[in-house]
Amino acid sequence: MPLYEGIGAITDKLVVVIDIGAAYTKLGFSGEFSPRCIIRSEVKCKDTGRVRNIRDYENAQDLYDLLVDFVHMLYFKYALLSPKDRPVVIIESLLCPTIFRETLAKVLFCHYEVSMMLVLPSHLVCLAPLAVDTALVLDVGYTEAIAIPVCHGLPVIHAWQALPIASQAVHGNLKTLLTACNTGINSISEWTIEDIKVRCCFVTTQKRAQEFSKATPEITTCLEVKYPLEGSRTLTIPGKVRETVYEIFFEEDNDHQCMSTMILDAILKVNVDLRIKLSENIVIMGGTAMTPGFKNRLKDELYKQLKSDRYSKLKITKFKFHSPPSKDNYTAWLGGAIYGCTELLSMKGLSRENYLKENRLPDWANMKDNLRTL
Amino acid sequence: MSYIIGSDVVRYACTCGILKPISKLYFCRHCLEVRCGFCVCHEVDSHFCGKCAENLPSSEARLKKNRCGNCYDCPSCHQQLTTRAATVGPKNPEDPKATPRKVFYLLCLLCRWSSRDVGIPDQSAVSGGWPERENIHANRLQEIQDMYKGIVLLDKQQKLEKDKKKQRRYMSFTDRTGITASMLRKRVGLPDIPHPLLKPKPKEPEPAVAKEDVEELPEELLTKPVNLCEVTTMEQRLVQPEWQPITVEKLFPIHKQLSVKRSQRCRSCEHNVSKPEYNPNSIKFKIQLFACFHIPEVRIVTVEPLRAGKTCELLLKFSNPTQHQTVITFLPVTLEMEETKISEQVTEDKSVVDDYLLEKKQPLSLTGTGSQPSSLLHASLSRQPSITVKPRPIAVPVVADITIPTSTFILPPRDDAAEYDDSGDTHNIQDDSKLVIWRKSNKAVVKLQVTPKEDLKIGDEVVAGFTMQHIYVNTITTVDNKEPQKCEHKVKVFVTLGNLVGSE
Amino acid sequence: MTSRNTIKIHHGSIVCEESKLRGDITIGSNCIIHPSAAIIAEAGPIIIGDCCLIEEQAKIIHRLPFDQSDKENTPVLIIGSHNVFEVDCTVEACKIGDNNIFESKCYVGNKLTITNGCIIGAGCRLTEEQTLKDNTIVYGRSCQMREGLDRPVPQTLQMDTLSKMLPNYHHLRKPNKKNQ
Amino acid sequence: MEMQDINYNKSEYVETASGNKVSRQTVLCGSQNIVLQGKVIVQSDAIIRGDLANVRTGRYCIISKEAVIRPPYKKFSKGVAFFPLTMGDHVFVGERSIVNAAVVGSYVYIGKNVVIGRRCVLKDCCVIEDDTILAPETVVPPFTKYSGSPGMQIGEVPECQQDLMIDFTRSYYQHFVPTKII
Repeated sequence: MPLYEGIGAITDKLVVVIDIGAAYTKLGFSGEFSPRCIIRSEVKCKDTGRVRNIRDYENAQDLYDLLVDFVHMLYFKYALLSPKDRPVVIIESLLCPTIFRETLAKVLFCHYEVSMMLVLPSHLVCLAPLAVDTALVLDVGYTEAIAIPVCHGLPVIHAWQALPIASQAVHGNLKTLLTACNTGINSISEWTIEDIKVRCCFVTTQKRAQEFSKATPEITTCLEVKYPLEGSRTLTIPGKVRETVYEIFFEEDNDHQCMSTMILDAILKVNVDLRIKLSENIVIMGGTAMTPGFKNRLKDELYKQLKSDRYSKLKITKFKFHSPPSKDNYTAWLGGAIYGCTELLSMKGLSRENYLKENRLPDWANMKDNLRTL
Repeated sequence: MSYIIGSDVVRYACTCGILKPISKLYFCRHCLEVRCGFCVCHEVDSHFCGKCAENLPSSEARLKKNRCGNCYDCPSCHQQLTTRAATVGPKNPEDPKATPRKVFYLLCLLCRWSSRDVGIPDQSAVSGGWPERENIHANRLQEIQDMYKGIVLLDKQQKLEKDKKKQRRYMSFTDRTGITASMLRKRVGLPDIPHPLLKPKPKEPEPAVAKEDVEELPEELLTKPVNLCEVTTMEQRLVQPEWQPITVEKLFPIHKQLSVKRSQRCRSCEHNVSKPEYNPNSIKFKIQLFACFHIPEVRIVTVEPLRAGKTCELLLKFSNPTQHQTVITFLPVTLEMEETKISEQVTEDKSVVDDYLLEKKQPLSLTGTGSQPSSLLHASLSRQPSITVKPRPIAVPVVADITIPTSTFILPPRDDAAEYDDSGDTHNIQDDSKLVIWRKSNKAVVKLQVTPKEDLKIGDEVVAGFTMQHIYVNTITTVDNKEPQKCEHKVKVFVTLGNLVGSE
Repeated sequence: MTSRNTIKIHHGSIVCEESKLRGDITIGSNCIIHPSAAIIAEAGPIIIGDCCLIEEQAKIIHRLPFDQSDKENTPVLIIGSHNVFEVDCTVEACKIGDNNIFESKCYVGNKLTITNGCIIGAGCRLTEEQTLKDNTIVYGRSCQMREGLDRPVPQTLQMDTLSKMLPNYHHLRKPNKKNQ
Repeated sequence: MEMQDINYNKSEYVETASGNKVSRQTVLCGSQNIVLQGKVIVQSDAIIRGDLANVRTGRYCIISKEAVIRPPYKKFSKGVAFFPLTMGDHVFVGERSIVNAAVVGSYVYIGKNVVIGRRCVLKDCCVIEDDTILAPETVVPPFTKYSGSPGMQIGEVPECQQDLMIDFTRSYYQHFVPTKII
């Protein structure tokens, strides 16, 4: 019976699609429209019992061990199938460190013996659910926000913009702001901070933000929240903190960079005749982009920046935003799932034989050529 | 018992170089090597639901997206939901004869979330028929997916055709498939009739259109107080990736995720080292080559206070789990060579690739040469031989020397009946009385001398190691060998003796 | 404080002799107190309403916070009716309404006021000064709270069964008060 | 580590013909409804509620100090009934743990200060770590390790758990010896 069943099961491919993010990992199967699970990218260390994020590795060996445990969990707890001799689609950021992707490839090919691996850049594949091929993609994740224009299915890599303003920065800022009105904030885990952020905080409107930046704001803040903590104490989250914790996204840093300038600078770096098209095709993804008010504020900030001299040469009058048929935190995964069910996998995927011959992963410079045919 | 609670004080070195307690090791009888969870190949054996213990064939598990059809998890606290019955009185209170109707709802016994909380109507059957939600974008996404499939397929066909053209210079017009017929029509200049088997090209979905408006900030966030009880947490959102509800009234029961039974396979000989029975409730195994059934177990009985540079006495208890007598010989542990390797690795910081040189095994591909298989179907049909990863050096700081005794000792076979026999039979074994100080049935306590190194500081953890050689009787019968084979097997054992105390 | 025990048990209550009752305690009618439950009225009298179920190892302690212990008039701990105290819970709350459930191994500090229909989940530890709103459900390691739709169903059915079974196995304290 | 002897005061414990060692300081309600199959240790201040329903343990079970074994109730439309609690062989119940389960399988390890909710089913060879709170009616599959509040599966136990538990409970019983009077 098992053999017969086996034949039945493989007539259509079962391709696992994994997007290992800095904070959360999205896992599912190709051809499906949402990931099966979104879990934290962390594993429990077997020796110490400590929970570690897989990006907090010490060296390649350490990362290898972390990834072995993590991929084991992905396959045997969530995907529930043997990785051996099966293909896999990995979605990665274009700025993924070489050591990470090389080690991941080694884990998948050598330890788990996957038959084939297709690596797709997140900024490109996120356009698949929209069926467009030219857009400006802004990914606001955990460690950084990355803006890359994609023109005719080709990421314009030289125009990339990245800033470390994403949820990790918000967590740090929230911690600092809360210290003023609460004690013992430092002992609070990052996940609690995240929970406070998610449940209490939002991105305020531009008008209110400008008022707050004045010496004496003439508005009433939103109401404060009492956040109970493990039954023994209560944190006070003042209204102003709730509204302004995300302001670090829109305050220009020493290089006059912020979330809105990233988009405009990225547009500036591409050919003139593509600029209008990009500004009218903006795709925002990443978990942080799901914050209430974020997109609205970003739009307002873009128009505000447009008025400044820096961007006067951009002949842009309006911005248009896409709303992908997904939640923002798995848009890239969804793109990967769409690509994963096409023949692209067998055409462009890296097979185990070839990997063992070369012992390296082709990097995206080659990959983009492959994808140009789309 | 330290395997269940407490830390692992006696660890064995696996062939792959990782140290594990004996309870987590396997012993491959075919290679006569120790294996562990890290270096074996794990395979999914069967799917089952952990709550109702129902076995699902893998095809059905796939169909149900690895979730149980009947059991649900609480969307609020992720515990198992139970079905509760309630009686609904007759609709017409004036008609007392109408029997009360039984209805069912789902209830979480931890956080008391119930399907009634979110307005899911009660069901009339126990097994539910609970409403399922659909992805609202499904139709559009299906269209897009088909479009991409079509594009890539076309691309592939063009490529194939190009290759074909190179190979074949002329074609036959005599076949009846109709493909050549259309070719002929083309040549003659007649309009092509579409082949009945070729589907008309699907209408391509329109690309999405961007809009100027984006989601506004909800006004009530500014004015209304936040009731934390009504806002979902991150965990609550992420267990429903498709919907990620923000408020608790959008929480929906979740089908329980299935679990799997796994079997383990040795990567060098492709034999199973562990294979569980199919029944989810069974704790029996079809194949169980656990190390604790084959390799003598070492336990620390006592150790004298450890002082730097001072020799102290260590008592170890050995027990033979097999049905055959064995002889134990102590050998020094050889770590020096490997230790230099570690330091090299640290100092030179070589690229990752060099560290894990792969030992490739014979034919890697069964399907053909290095060219990629045209479809993934073939690749998954047959099991490819495993790749073995080169063992890593053993990473343990051995900071104490064990004086290796020259004499050996015998461990009689395990006798389950002896558990109930209190007469102390000693098998009349002539022992080196300096080494063996106690023995009973298949167990013996030996005395060893251990010397922590001079340069240790007070409080440092003291680890010592030795190589244990034991006679292993292999009962596997092959065509050539009908008789059990005796062989000597060596395994490195490391004992964590505790912390160094002050010198007198 | 009185060292003498004054225990008043209203009619219909089943109080096992092996329970530990200290101080001035009034137990309403139709209550069930399992063996080795402890009710300790240290800082003042405890008045327990009707139909309360107190399981083994449960501890109801009337003890004042340190900063209030020097008050002149002795406060009374009033516990409403239909409350359930499960195995090994420790309840020191200063006021308890009706229809609450204190699950196994929960701890409720003496700065809390429990209203009605609350469920303190197993193993939850509440110490901070607060008043739990009606129908609050506390659960989990970090004492998450949610609001229930309704009060929990009273355990009258279980108590009916218990009141038939317990007298067969245990020595009981005699009710010494008639119902008014 | 080899297990050390656990000494007890000989006068405190009663040893039955089948080898059960039961402390005199326990609360065994309805003792006629409690069946201990043999070589079972019940330590001081443990409570076994045989008065509510039958309690049946297998061989080599260890009920630690202040643990509570309590048959669960089930609600029906007509009333409440208490259901028997059965426990398999080679089960360890840690100190101050409350077992309100319907079934505890064999070779089960329950840590200290654990709450096993009403009508839980613990299958064979599972481990419940210290301070775990299992929600009522939870089913714990074989070879899993549960921990936390509410209890969730955090890992797996070694495949040879059965032999480990047999060895553990047996040596516990063998090392549970009266203090030698010198």
